[in-house]
Amino acid sequence: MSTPPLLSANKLRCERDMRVLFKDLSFSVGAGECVELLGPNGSGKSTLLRALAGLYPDVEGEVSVAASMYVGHRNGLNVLLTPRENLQWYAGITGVGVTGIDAVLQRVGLYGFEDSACQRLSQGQQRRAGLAVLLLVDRPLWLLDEPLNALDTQGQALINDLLNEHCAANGAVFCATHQPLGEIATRSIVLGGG
Amino acid sequence: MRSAIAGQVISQVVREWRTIARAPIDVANPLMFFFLGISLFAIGTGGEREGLAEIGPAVIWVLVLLANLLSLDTLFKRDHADGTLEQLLLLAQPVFVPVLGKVIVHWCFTGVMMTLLTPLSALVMNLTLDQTWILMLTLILGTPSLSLIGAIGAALTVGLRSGGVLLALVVLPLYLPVLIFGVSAAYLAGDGLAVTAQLYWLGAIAVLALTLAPFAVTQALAISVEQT
Amino acid sequence: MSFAEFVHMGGHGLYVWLAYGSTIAVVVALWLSTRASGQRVRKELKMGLKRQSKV
Amino acid sequence: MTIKELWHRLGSPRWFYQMMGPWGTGLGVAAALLLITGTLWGLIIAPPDYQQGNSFRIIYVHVPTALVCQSAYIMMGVAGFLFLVWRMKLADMVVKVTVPFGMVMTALGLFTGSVWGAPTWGTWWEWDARTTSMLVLLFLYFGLYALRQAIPRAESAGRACALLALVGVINIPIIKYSVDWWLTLHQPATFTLTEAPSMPAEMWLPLLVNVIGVYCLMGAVVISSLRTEILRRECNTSWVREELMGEPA
Repeated sequence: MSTPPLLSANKLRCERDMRVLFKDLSFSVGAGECVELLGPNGSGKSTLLRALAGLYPDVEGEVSVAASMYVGHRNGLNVLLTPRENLQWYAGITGVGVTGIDAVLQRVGLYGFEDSACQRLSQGQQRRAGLAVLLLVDRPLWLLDEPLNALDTQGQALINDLLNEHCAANGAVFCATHQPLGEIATRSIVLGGG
Repeated sequence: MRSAIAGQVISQVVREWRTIARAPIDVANPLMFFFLGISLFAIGTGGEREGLAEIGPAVIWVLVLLANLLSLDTLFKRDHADGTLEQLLLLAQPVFVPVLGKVIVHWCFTGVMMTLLTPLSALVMNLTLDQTWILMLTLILGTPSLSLIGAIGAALTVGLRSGGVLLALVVLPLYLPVLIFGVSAAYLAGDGLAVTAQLYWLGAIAVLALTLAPFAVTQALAISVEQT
Repeated sequence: MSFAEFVHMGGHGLYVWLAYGSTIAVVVALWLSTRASGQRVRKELKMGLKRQSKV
Repeated sequence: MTIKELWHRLGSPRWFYQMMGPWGTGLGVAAALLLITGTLWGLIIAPPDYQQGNSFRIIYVHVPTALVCQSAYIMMGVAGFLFLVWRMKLADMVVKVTVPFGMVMTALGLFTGSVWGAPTWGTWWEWDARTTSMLVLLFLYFGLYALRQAIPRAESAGRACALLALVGVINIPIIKYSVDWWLTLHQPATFTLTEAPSMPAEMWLPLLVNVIGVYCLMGAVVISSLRTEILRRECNTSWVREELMGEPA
């Protein structure tokens, strides 16, 4: 891997409510890699992801993160607006063009639902709309927190395709999940019982 | 760079405008509260016209303060719940620009709305034309700082259970200077005295709030987001 | 100046003693509570450490 | 000890804990001595005011508390700034520890102010500019206290309170000016409490002694609460274990 890793963490330590979630945690994710983060509930998966995304500052240790895109448990959608309007907002605040919105919405299988309010879409469809932002705002590193839940089989197939395409295009994925991703995960890190 | 910032503000304002258009009740409630409060005071003083004119400006200003306080929830609560607030903090560069866009839209639907309706409330409160005019002037100058300072309180308390009362306790003491200059201007105008000093002060506070508040709001949002 | 006059304070005795009494009470209470909370926290931590060393 | 070295040292709570031990007790003793002499001096030796008679003696308790509660808030504002910008853990503890002290002193200042107002102005509560701005200061302290309780996580609560303290300290002069201007304009300037007429020396000397005494009290209380807070937060470090276990007291 000639290119520098997109994400490298050295001796991370996190203590929350007097409990040490993880310590001396070091790893790095290079371009083209899809690393899955496994571990029981409450083992600090979400906390680690949020810390890497920059939302949670109380993690000690050195971290260097390339431009990343974080998708958490919540979809990051205003349910009053339509998927198109949500993506227009995302395009506005990040400065990327609005031209790609239709193509992205079709890619995640929301053809025909672009202009109905998100609150009328199903859970799976809202999850897909949330993931559409990943394609619109093209950033090399994806930090995903449980992308598979609330998705039917085609949805999970869609996730696999998106991850493969992203890794193939020299992107990287760091994904916390309950069910292992199976063959597309190049490596997996397990957070201990703490 | 300039177009990027303009693009951010426009897209944020358009988004807020659409959200409010889809759920106007969030904005209508504070205005209803404002007029309900005015009629309560009018009924409370037995509708006797001199008494009302005496307390009119103070009542209107205090109710504007409280209505603004009630409407602060609509600023961040929805975005905090559905995760867009996190995305805003992560993706927008610089962050305070869309935040400022949100506060401007909030001001339009609370401060400006109540200022435009002042003739109506002044009529109910039996104020002179001069007082009404000065009252509107002080409101249009004072309400921006209310929204800006209020946004700091809203951002600090957005994720908390006891948000409402805490927000009032945190924000109302900081509203005091605006209230004082607003009310005193209306009373002095009633006696036909000059009010330029008050207007200068209101303008100065508004400019101070405009320059400092967005950064405090962004910092407060980062603190609230880290707790979920 | 006899003691009675001193207490009477020329008619303002009530106010002066109310103010001074409350101040002295608050200052002493503040000092005691600061010391007490210090000792309580130290005792709790020591107990915690003792339990840890036993485990 | 250059400033830079002091700054670096202040970053480590352990250094503060050990160095400030003697300072805490020293200030405590100084506060006790100063306050006792100042109070007795003001009560017995200082002459009564020609206008107010003996009720004037309340100035020796009211003014010091009124001053210290404002300085405590300004200290919190500065500590808040240090914590937010340079992430100094000590500064967060200063903000957390000073709130109860400031609140108690403000309430005390308000109470003694209204007790003094009773004989002087004939009413227990007068909307004078000073009492009002102290009342607003009390609300600012309540706001900080309530925010600290409302946020479960200690680190977030620290940052939120640091920010609110900073915002508060920027607003204090504006609030003070607008209240002073509005309430003194609103009713004729009665006898102002703090800027008493140029007092003869034997009148303001006890006042000065008490003011210094109250500031020493603030130093003592803040330092000793800080040391307790440091132990609580660093409880699983080795130096704390050695500090607690080694010291049988």
